[in-house]
Amino acid sequence: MSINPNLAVNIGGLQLQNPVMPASGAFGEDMEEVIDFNRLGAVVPKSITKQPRGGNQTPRVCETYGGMINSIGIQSKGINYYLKHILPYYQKYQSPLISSISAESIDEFAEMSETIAEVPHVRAIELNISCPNLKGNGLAFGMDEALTYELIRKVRGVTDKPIIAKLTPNVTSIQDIARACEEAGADGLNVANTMLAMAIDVESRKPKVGNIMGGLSGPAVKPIIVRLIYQVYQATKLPIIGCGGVMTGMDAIEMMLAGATAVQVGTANFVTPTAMIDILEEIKAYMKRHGLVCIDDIVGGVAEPVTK
Amino acid sequence: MSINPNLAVNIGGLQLQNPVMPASGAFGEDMEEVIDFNRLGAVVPKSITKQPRGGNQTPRVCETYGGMINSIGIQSKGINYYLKHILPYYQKYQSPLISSISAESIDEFAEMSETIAEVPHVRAIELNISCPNLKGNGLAFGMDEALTYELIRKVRGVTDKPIIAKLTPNVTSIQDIARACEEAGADGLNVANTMLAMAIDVESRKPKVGNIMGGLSGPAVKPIIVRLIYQVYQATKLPIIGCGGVMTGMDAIEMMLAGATAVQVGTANFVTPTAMIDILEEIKAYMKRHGLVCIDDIVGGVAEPVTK
Amino acid sequence: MVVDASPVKETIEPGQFFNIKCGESYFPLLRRPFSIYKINDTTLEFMYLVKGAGTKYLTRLETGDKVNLFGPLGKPFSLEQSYQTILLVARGVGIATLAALAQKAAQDGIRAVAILSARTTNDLLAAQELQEFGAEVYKVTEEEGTSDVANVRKMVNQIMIEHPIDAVFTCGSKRLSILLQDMIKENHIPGQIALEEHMGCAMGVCYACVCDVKEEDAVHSVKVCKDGPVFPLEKVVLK
Amino acid sequence: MVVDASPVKETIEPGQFFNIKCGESYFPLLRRPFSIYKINDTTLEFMYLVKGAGTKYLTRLETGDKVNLFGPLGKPFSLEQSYQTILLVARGVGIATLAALAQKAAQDGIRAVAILSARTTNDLLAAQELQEFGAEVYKVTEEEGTSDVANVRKMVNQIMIEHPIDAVFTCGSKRLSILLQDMIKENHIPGQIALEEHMGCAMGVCYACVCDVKEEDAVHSVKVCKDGPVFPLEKVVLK
Ligand SMILES: Cc1cc2nc3c(=O)[nH]c(=O)nc-3n(C[C@H](O)[C@H](O)[C@H](O)COP(=O)(O)OP(=O)(O)OC[C@H]3O[C@@H](n4cnc5c(N)ncnc54)[C@H](O)[C@@H]3O)c2cc1C
Ligand SMILES: Cc1cc2nc3c(=O)[nH]c(=O)nc-3n(C[C@H](O)[C@H](O)[C@H](O)COP(=O)(O)OP(=O)(O)OC[C@H]3O[C@@H](n4cnc5c(N)ncnc54)[C@H](O)[C@@H]3O)c2cc1C
Ligand SMILES: Cc1cc2nc3c(=O)[nH]c(=O)nc-3n(C[C@H](O)[C@H](O)[C@H](O)COP(=O)(O)O)c2cc1C
Ligand SMILES: Cc1cc2nc3c(=O)[nH]c(=O)nc-3n(C[C@H](O)[C@H](O)[C@H](O)COP(=O)(O)O)c2cc1C
Ligand code: FES
Ligand code: FES
Repeated sequence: MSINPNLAVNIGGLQLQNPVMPASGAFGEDMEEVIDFNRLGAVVPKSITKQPRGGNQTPRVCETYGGMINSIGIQSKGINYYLKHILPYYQKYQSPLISSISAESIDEFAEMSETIAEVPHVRAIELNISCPNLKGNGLAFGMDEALTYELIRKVRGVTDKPIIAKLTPNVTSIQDIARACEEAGADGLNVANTMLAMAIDVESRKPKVGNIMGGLSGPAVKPIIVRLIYQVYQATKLPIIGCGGVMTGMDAIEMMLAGATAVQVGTANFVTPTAMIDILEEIKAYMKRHGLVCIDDIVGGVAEPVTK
Repeated sequence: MSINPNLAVNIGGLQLQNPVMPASGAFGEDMEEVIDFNRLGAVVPKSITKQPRGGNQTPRVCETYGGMINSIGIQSKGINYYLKHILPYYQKYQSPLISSISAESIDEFAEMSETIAEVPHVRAIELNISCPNLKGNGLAFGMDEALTYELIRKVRGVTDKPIIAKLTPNVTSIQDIARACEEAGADGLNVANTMLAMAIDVESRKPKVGNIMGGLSGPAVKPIIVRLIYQVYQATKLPIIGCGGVMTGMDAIEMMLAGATAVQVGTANFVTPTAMIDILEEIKAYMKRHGLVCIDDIVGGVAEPVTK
Repeated sequence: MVVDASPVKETIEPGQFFNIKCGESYFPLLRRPFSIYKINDTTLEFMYLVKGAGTKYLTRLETGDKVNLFGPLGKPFSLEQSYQTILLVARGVGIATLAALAQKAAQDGIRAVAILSARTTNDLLAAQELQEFGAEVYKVTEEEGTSDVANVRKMVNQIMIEHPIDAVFTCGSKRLSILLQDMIKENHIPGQIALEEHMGCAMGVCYACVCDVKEEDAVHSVKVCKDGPVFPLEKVVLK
Repeated sequence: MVVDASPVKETIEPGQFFNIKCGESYFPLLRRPFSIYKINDTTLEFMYLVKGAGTKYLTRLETGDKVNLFGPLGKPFSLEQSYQTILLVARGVGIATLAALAQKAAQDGIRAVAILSARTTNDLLAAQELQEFGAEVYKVTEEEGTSDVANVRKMVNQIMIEHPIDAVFTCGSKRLSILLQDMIKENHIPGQIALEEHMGCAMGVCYACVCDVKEEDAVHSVKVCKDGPVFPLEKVVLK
C-alpha cells in the first residue's frame, strides 16, 4: 500500500492533476498570499459578466446554522477588464484555468464564451446558468430544461473547448436539466450552485442579506448536494464536479462515491484559507489507507443497496 | 405592555389556541408522558396509509451537520387500525386533531379523506402530497402542478372540513404548486416537507439510510424553508403552516415574519421532548417584549427592503 | 461516565437506556442512546466506546459538568426468580449492557457465567466488573483467534455441560446472537437479547428503530426504543 | 482578549484587523473580524462587545486556550509625521479600533484628543486606556443625554478652537461620521474612517464587504477587508 495514489482526473477532455479546485466567487488573485495555486486541480476566477455590475445591497452575507447565505449579485468589472487584467494574471500558474461566465441572455452567453474561449490559456468554460442572485426573484436559466438546452447548444456552436454547465439545485428534477445539457453537447456538469434561501433578524425584522434572498452554501447543504450528484450520475454519462459544503477531504470522498469526479471548494476557503490544500492531503491519505490507486476507484462507488 | 398576548390563530377555518403543533411523523401517543397535549395548538398524528405498510430498511435515520435524514417510508398499520385505535385515543384532548393522509393515487387520497373526515373529532385534513420516502426515487404528487390541482380538487369534493396541503420543497417553483392548491380549493398550506437528501459513510461506502435517499430536516434546512414560506406568502392568500427546522421560539417568529401563521415542530421533539412547550413560551415572551398583542402582528411582517 | 442519579425518580433496571444529549449546539443534533452499565445508590454509570462526534463530546466532559439525559427508557431484562444460573454472551460495548444484568443477578443470588468477546483483550475492560459481581468470565478475542463462532459454540456447549443454564442473555453481536438462537432452540431454554438500532425519538413515535419479530409464523415490526431494547431471543429476526 | 503575538511575523498597525475563528465546529462557521486594540511587545489585545454566537464563544475561552487568528489584514490608519494634534471620535466598540491609534500617536509624540460616545458610562471601558496613552478624553453618553449629534458638533467646534486639529479619525457611528465629513470639509482638514461590513473571505476575493467611495465625482466600489477598513473620510459614501 505504499504506492502513491494517482489523483489525476479528466473532466470532459480537460486533464487535471488532482480533483480539488475553488468554487467560483470564493476565490481570487488575492488568495495567492495564502495558498500555492500550482497545487490546485484548476483555478476558477469569479463569474464574469459582459457589462460591469455593481452587485447587490449590503449586507451581502449572513450566517445560518452550518451555512451562509450570500447575495453578492455577481459584482463584476465587465469582460474587458477581465480579458485585460484577470485572465493574464493567471497565466503564470500551471493549474489550468476554468473561466466562469454569467450572462443575461442566451446570445450573451454565446458571445462571451466565444470571446473568452479564444484566450489560449482558458482551458474550459463554466457556464453559470444557476446564479440565484442575478435577478431579485432567484430565477435562473438552469431552472428550465428547454432554455438550458438552447443555451448550451448555442455555446457549443462557438467553441470546442470543454464546456461545464453549473446547475442549480433549486429544481424539481435535476436529471432533466442534466440530460438537456448532455444532449446539447456539454462536456461536464457542476452540481451545484447555491440553494435559494432567506434569513430574517427577528429583532429588527430585516432580511439578513440586502437582497432579501440569497444562496445558501456550506456544510448545511451537503446532504442535498450529495443526493443531486447521485441523481445526475445515474441520469447522464457526463463527468460531475461536486460543489456545496465540501469542508474536508471526507466530504470530497463522499461526493465522489455519489458520482463526482472532482470537487469545488467555496465557503471552506473563508473558514480556513488553506482548506483546498488540506482537502487534497486528506483525499490522498484516504486513498492510501484504502489502497486505492486512482480517483476512478472512488467515483460512483457508493455500495449497492441490499434488498430486504 | 403587561397585557397577555393572544396567541390564537385561524388556519382556513380551523381555530387554534396557539400556533405551535407537532409535525406529522415526529409525534405520537407515547409523547403524552413528556408533554401536555392540551397545551398544543393542534395534534397531528403520523401520516396514515390505506393499507398497512412495512416501511423502509433500517437504518432509517442518520445525522448530518445540523440536520437529520429520515427514510421511515411511512410505516403504517393502515386506515382501519387508525380509525379504531389511533383517532379515538386523541378524543380525550381539547387540542383539535389534524389528520395527515398519505396515499398512492388521487382516488385513494379522496377515498381516505372522505372516510377520515367523517370522524367527528377530526378537525382538518393534512394531505401529505410530498413524502419523499414513499417511492425509492423520491418522487411525490406535490412535484407536479396539474396532479396537485386534480388531487386537491378531488379531495375538496368529498369533505367540507379544512384541507391543508403539505407541499414539497423539492420543486423549481413552489409558487406554482401553491397556486394550484389555492385554485383547487385548499384551505391552508404546510410549507414544507423534508428536502430530498443523501449521506454516505466513506469508510463502508454504504448510504447512511437504508433507502439510500431520505428527507432532510432540522436547523440546516430552515433558511430554505423561510425562503419558501416567503415565496408562497406572496403567491397565494392561503394561511401557511411553516415546517422545517423550528427549534426555538425565534425560529417560529422568523417563519411568521416570512408569512407563516403557525408552525410545526418535528426534529426538535427528538432533541428536546418538551420543545413545543418551550417554543410556545418563547413566542409569548417575544410578543410581550415587543408589545405585540396578536400573532397577526407578526405574520408576513418582514421589513420591506429599502431601495438603494 | 458516572452521573448523579438523584434527580431520576423512576426505578432503573438493567437493559434500559438513557438518550443522552451529547453537546450544546445542533451538532451533534440527535441524542445518543446508552445502556445503563451500573446502578449504584446515588449514581448511575455508563460505559461507552468512542465512535463518532457524540461519544467524542462525552470524553470532553469534566467532573462536575452537567449532562442532559432523557430516560430511563425501554423495557428491561427480566430475571425470573426460578433462575439459578444464567449465561451472558456479549461482544464489544454489548458488555456494558450485560454488566448491569450481572450486577442484578448477583443481588438476586443468581449465578452468572459470561462469555465476553472483543477485538483485543484491551477492549475487555468491563470483564473485571463482571468478575467483581461474582460472574464466571470467559474471554475471547480476535487477537487471540478465539472469538470465531465455532469456538464460542464449543465454549457454550462446554458451559452447558458444566452448569445447567436456565436462560441466555446476549448483546452486541449478530453472529453470536444467531448462534445462540440456534443453541437455545436445541436446548429448549429461554433467551433475551438487547438490540441496537439508530434512533430518532426514543419515545416510540417515529418508527426509526424498528426490527422484525416472529410471532407464530407472522412477522411483525416492533420498536427497539419502546417495545425493547430487550426482546425474547427466539423471536427476533436477525438479518 | 490578550493573545500571544509571537507567531505573527508581520508588523501590525492600528486600523488593521484579524479574522478570528470563534468555535471549533461549523457553528459559528465564518470567522469574525476584530480590530487590533493594543499592540504590546509580545502580545496583542482585542476588545470586543458580546453580540451573538461568535463573541459569546470568545467569552468562554480560558487563559491558555488556543485561538485561530487570520491576519493581520487590511490597510492601517496613517499618521503623518507633521501631525501635532489629532482628533479621535469613536462610538461603541469603535473605541477599540481607535485605542490602538491613540497608542501609536503617543509613541510618535502626537497629541490625541478623543470624543468617546456610548450608550452608558459603563460602556466606555476603554476611556481609561486612552487616557493612559496620554489622550485628552471627552465622554458623551445617551444616559447623560450628551451624545446627540448637535452636542458632539458643539464639542468638536470647541476642541478645534482650543487646539489646531491636523486630522480627524473616526470609527463606530454613521451619524458621527457624517457630522465629521461635514466638519472636515468646512475646516479643510483630512480625516480617516475605519469601516465595518459583514465579511465572507476577508481576503478581497468575495465582494461581500463592499462600500462606495467617491473619486472625483465618480462613485466606485471598494472592499472593506482589503482596500480598507481605513478610508479617507471625505471619500466614503455613508448611506
Ligand atoms: C439501546 C441502545 C443502547 C446502547 N448502549 C450503548 C452503551 O452502553 N455503550 C456504548 O458505547 N454504546 C451503546 N450504544 C450505541 C451508541 O448509541 C452509539 O455508539 C452512539 O450513538 C454513537 O454515537 P457517535 O456520535 O459517537 O457515533 P456516530 O457514528 O457519529 O453516530 C452517528 C449517528 O448514528 C447513531 N448510531 C451510531 N451507532 C449506533 C448504534 N450502535 N446504535 C444506535 N445508534 C447508533 C448515533 O446515535 C448518531 O445518531 C447503544 C445503542 C442503543 C440503541
Ligand atoms: C474591520 C472590523 C473590525 C471590527 N473590530 C471590532 C472590535 O474591535 N471589537 C468588536 O467588538 N467588534 C468589532 N467588529 C465587529 C465584529 O466583527 C462583530 O461584532 C462580530 O462579528 C459579531 O459576531 P457575533 O457572532 O458575536 O455576532 P452575530 O450578530 O451573531 O454575527 C452574525 C454574523 O454577522 C457578522 N457581523 C455582525 N456584526 C458585524 C459587524 N459589525 N461587522 C462585521 N460583521 C458583523 C458576523 O461576523 C457574523 O458573520 C469589527 C468589524 C469589522 C468589519
Ligand atoms: C460569496 C460567494 C460568492 C459566490 N459567487 C459565485 C459566482 O460568482 N459564480 C458562481 O457560479 N458561483 C458563485 N458562488 C457559489 C459557489 O461557487 C458555490 O457553488 C457555493 O458556494 C457552494 O459551495 P460551498 O458550499 O463550498 O461554498 C458564490 C458563493 C459564495 C459563498
Ligand atoms: C422521523 C420522521 C418521520 C416523518 N414522517 C412524516 C410523515 O409521516 N408524514 C409527513 O407528512 N411528514 C413526515 N415527516 C416530516 C416532518 O413532518 C417535517 O415536515 C420535517 O421533519 C421538517 O420539520 P423539522 O425540521 O421540524 O423536523 C417526518 C419527519 C421525520 C424526521
Ligand atoms: S426511535 Fe422513534 S420509534 Fe424508536
Ligand atoms: S470579505 Fe470578501 S472581499 Fe471583503
